[in-house]
Amino acid sequence: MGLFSKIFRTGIVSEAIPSGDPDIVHLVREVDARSRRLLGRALGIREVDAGSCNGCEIEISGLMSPVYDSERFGFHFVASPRHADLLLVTGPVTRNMEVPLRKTYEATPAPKLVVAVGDCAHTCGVFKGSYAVAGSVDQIIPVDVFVDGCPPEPADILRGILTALGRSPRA
Amino acid sequence: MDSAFGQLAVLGSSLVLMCGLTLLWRRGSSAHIAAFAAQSVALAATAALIAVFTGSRELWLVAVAFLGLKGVLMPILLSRMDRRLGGPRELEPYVNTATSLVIGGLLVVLAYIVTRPVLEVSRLPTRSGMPLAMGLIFVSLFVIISRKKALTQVIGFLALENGIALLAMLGTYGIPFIVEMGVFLDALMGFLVMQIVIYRIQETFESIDVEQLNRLSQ
Amino acid sequence: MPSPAGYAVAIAQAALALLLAPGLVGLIRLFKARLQNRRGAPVWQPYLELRKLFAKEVVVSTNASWLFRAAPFVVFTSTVAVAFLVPVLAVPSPFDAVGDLLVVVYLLLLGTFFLALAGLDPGSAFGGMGSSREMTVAALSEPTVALAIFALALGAGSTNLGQIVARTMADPASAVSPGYLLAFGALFVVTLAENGRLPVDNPATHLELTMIHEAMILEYSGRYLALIEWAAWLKVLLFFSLLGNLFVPWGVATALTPASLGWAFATLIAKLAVLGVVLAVFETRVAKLRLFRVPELLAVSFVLAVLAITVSFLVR
Amino acid sequence: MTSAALPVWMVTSYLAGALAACLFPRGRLARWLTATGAVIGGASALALAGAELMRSSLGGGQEAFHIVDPLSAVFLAVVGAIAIPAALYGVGYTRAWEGRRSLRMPGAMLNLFLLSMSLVTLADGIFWFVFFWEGMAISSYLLVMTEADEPGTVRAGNWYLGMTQFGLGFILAAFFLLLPPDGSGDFTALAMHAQTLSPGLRSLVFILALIGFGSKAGLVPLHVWLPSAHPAAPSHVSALMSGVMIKLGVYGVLLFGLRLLGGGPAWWGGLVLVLGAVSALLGVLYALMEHDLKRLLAYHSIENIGIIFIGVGAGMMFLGYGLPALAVLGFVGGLYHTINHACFKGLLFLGAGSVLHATGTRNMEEMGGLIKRMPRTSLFFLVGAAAISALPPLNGFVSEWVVFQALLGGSAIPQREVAVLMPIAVAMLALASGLAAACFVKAFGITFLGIARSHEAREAHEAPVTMQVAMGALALGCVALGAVASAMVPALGRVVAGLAGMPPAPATAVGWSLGLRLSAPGAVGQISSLGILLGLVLLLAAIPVALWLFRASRALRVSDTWGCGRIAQTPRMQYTATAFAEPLRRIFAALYRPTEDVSIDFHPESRYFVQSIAYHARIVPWFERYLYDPVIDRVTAWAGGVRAIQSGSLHAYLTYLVAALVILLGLLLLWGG
Repeated sequence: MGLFSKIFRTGIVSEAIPSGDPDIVHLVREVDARSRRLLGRALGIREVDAGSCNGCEIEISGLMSPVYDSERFGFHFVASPRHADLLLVTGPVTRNMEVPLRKTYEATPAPKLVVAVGDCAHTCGVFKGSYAVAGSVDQIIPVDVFVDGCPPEPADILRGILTALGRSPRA
Repeated sequence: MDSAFGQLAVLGSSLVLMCGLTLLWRRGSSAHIAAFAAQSVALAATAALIAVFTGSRELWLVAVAFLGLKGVLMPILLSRMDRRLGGPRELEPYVNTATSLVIGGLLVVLAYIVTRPVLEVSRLPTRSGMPLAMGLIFVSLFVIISRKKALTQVIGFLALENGIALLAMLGTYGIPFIVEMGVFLDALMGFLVMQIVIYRIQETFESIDVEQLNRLSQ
Repeated sequence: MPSPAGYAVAIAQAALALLLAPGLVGLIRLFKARLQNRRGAPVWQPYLELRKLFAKEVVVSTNASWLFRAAPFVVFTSTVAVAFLVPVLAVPSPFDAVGDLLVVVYLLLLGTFFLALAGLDPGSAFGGMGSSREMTVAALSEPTVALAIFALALGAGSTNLGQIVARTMADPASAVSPGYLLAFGALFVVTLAENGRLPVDNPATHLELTMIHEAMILEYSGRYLALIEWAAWLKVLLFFSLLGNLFVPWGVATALTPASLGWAFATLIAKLAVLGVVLAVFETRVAKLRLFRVPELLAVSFVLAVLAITVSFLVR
Repeated sequence: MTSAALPVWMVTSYLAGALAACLFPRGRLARWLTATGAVIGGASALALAGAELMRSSLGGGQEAFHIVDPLSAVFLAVVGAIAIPAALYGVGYTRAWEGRRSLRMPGAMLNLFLLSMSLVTLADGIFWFVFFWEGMAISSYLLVMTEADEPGTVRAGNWYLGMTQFGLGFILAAFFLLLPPDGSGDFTALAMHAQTLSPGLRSLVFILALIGFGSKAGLVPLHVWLPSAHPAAPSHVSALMSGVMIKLGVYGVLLFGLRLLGGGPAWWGGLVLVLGAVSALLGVLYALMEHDLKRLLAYHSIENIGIIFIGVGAGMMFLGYGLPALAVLGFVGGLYHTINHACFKGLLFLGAGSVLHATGTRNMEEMGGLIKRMPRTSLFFLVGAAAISALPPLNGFVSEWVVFQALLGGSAIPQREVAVLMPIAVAMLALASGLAAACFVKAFGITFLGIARSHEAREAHEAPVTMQVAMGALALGCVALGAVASAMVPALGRVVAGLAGMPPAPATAVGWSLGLRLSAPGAVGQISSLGILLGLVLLLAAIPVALWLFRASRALRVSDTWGCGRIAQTPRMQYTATAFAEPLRRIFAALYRPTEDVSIDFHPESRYFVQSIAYHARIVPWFERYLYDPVIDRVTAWAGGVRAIQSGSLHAYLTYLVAALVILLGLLLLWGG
């Protein structure tokens, strides 16, 4: 019973998403209206770690926490790209992850979006030029939105996804 | 009126029995102690129920005694013992959990068959609970046989006592208070003796896994 | 006795069940979100998901055969067929004579059977794992279901759902009889197991190795996935209706008047909401069991069913 | 042609088929001639049984042959109905033998096997019954030994012969005890005489008969021959053995229990019920561990025989308690399941035969992906798998439903401590059918779905047309037998009625419309299998229409199986049959007592690199090891002792002969005088 009394004492802790720094989120491609309408309120997210240091993953796991609560926007993380509408890719794409990333993209049914999270995904970050790195995410699969930061905050990642969907953070 | 009484008595008895079956299901000592406490409370409630319908003042006393002694005091003693003994929380029983649960279910059916002759002559509205009380006695015996940990066996022993008390209440509308107290004190004595024995076992073997006693024969 | 109105109501209640099912799941998710101190998605979120899935492309494995494509239809069909048999709003339904409680159970098994086959079809390791586990759980929960049916049929003298409901309404005391309560407990555990809820399976898991139901459908996408998900949600609603209407039948319409149907609808929503809260609270409280502890849980439900039989059948 | 000519047709065509096989042992003509004999024979048997069933159910008409009573007609119909597709299937199946094996023995024996099975059901006296029973045993033994060059066949044949003779001993003993003083072996005379026997003796007769026929039916613990003998036979013979021959064990129990002894105390039924429930559960549990497709099916025969005996046992119990209405329900459930099992098990064995034909192996771990290579066979096998898993609306479900209903009626039994058996049987039956579904997901999924696991499976070919037609007919039968439940149940009710004083009008009242309504006291249920079938078909058709109406997307793309982005998918990444059954193997470890050994070959340079891993998992064959092996050891030891008298000298043998003669004469003098 202690559990439930604590739940009731705590109450809802989800916070509104602040508008934040506009330089962090880069929209690469405009998403068409039909996809926006379909995916805007019901989005399955598949997270792909293409070789990141796991810093971004720690922030991404914050999305599901009560504070950021991505579910209120209709997002949920799914277990298979077949169920996904959006790939959340992190890290510079290493040579070993190049084919798996392509395969994941291929396995995802259309219409689909790609959001690349973190500086590494955009520019390969400190791993740039390494023999083990195949390139940034957009060199492997088409990217819709980049979210910069090392690592980006959960709120920024949420803003990135919302931007990809053409939605404002206020919702 | 009688039928509602009967139904409620059966309901109480099944709750008492289900707490007994929980001993077969759960593994942790604390869960066993909690199950025993819940069982005692259900037993007290059943006693109170019979007291209400029969207007027996003595049974009220019994109910209060059950609640206080078995529902509160005993669990506290048991928890203290558990803390003092420490050791592994879980032990694999002789018979695996799923099988023992199925055996428990069959024991209840057996109890029904055993009590069948009594049921046929009894006209008490509470008679339908008697097979369940008998079932609890069987199940408690099974707990004592099949579990390795001494503490669980003690709890099984106490549940057995609960079963006897329940059977007596349902069958005769309550044993006289004095008798019940005698039985209870008996059980308490047994408990204390077992407690001492268990501490001894632990000191000697550094474990309360009763399987260790096998070493005595070697 | 079956009148055109009777058929209309029977078909309408099946359609209603189909339409309400996503809402029920949305409600459970919302309750669970709130219990996690989250705001959570709106109740209608599952409808949006369905709309999305129906509009999406389907990706099928190169190894998959026609069975993979047929399975979602079979699963959906068998579940919807059950919706025609389960008393959601009104009894007796003209379809009551078509199938009884045993038919309900085995129709659901039909869906499970095909879904498990579909899990094996693309040749993925996850699918096989899910199928194996799903069939294990389904097989082990079967005896409990059969005994619970036995207990219910004893009271009503029939396995037909309409009869059971009618009988309980005629004799309200039987609903609180220990036999019914124990059978309710047994069926509640089976509901958890059959619908892949905690502590048997976690509907929100992302880890393939812990999955049961989800692992079988990892290969599905688009409209096929939509059909399977919808069928799974409908199954939750049907189990809830069974729990609600068989054991607490008040509110179920026995006459086809608008007033009684309206009242039946209101009580149905209330029952579903209550059971949804119970499920959410329960799922918040318990942790998922290891796969090999699941038989123990099912053994508990089996013992409950045995007790239900003992109490209601033997002690009379 | 009058129906009186049918028995003649039946016998003649079977014999002609056998003769043809002897005369033309090779070539296409031989295969067709043998099959034609069997098909015509089967058709005549079916027609004969049908005529009798019509007569008995419609009443009136004249009794064409008093030798056929309704009960034997049911079993005769089963023999005939499965004989036709099995013989047809044989045409295609035996083509592979061309040039390797002569068709003489198998062709002749197939016809003789069918003939003796048909005539067993028609026999009306001890002599002919035992004669044909033995004919059936010998011909089927020879059929099992057809592929004696395959490993394990001889051993299987020995087991089979041993068990069947063991059973025959008990059957003979049972008949012997029933024999009236005048020595008339007529069944009617036997039945009359049985009424005069003491209850103890009657029970002894029943127990003897139960052991004898139970060993033929494959009741646990007398089932051990079945899983080895059925798979060893050619597949169309397996279908006949599993689908038909073991049912004659059921016939035998019914013959003794109802016709000859006229019912008995309730504990007979209780015994049958318990044996049935145990067989049902153990059969399916052992089937789950089996990865040889035909052995798996053979274990399922044990399961289904168990279900049949649950129905029969419940019926006998109700009869013992004077509840004829419920008793009819139990027997009807048992008989209905007998027919259904013949249909779907025949189908499944034929399907397994096609797989064997196409891949040359029975090991499921080497199959996979056959649904693409053999689309029709796999569809038919799927129908059979769904039917045996008791999935509505197919026939297996309907008969299990009737058995369930009979058991639910158990509350009417006045003696509550006995009535407890009923819910326990319900639970065991439910568990068995759930596990059967799991097992057939394994059997179908591993064999036909996924990616081919071996070269043979990749190169598999669809079965010849004759084989497909045979399987298709049985698959249709599975659907049809389920759909016509509302006609089958009352018809079977009338078959049972009249036996052992059960009410002539079956108490299972019936709505002829769509539904089937059972209303025995204590058990009332109503279903309409036709309604379920139609409903499912309609709904199934409605979904694509609805999808089209609501403009659901129709885009479809073919891509790799999702495997977490791994580079290549190989067949070895799939779940295997062993892996599929692993959870259940662990859960029922107390029964299986599994042993596993894993041996890993490491790379010589480093233990971090593995060259190969061998994994063996075995289960303890409980009955063989603890029940049969000790007995066999004892017998072998004893036989070794007896060898001492084998001196090899002719004089010694003559001495034995003379000694035996003297002793016999002495005995005669002692008693005769």
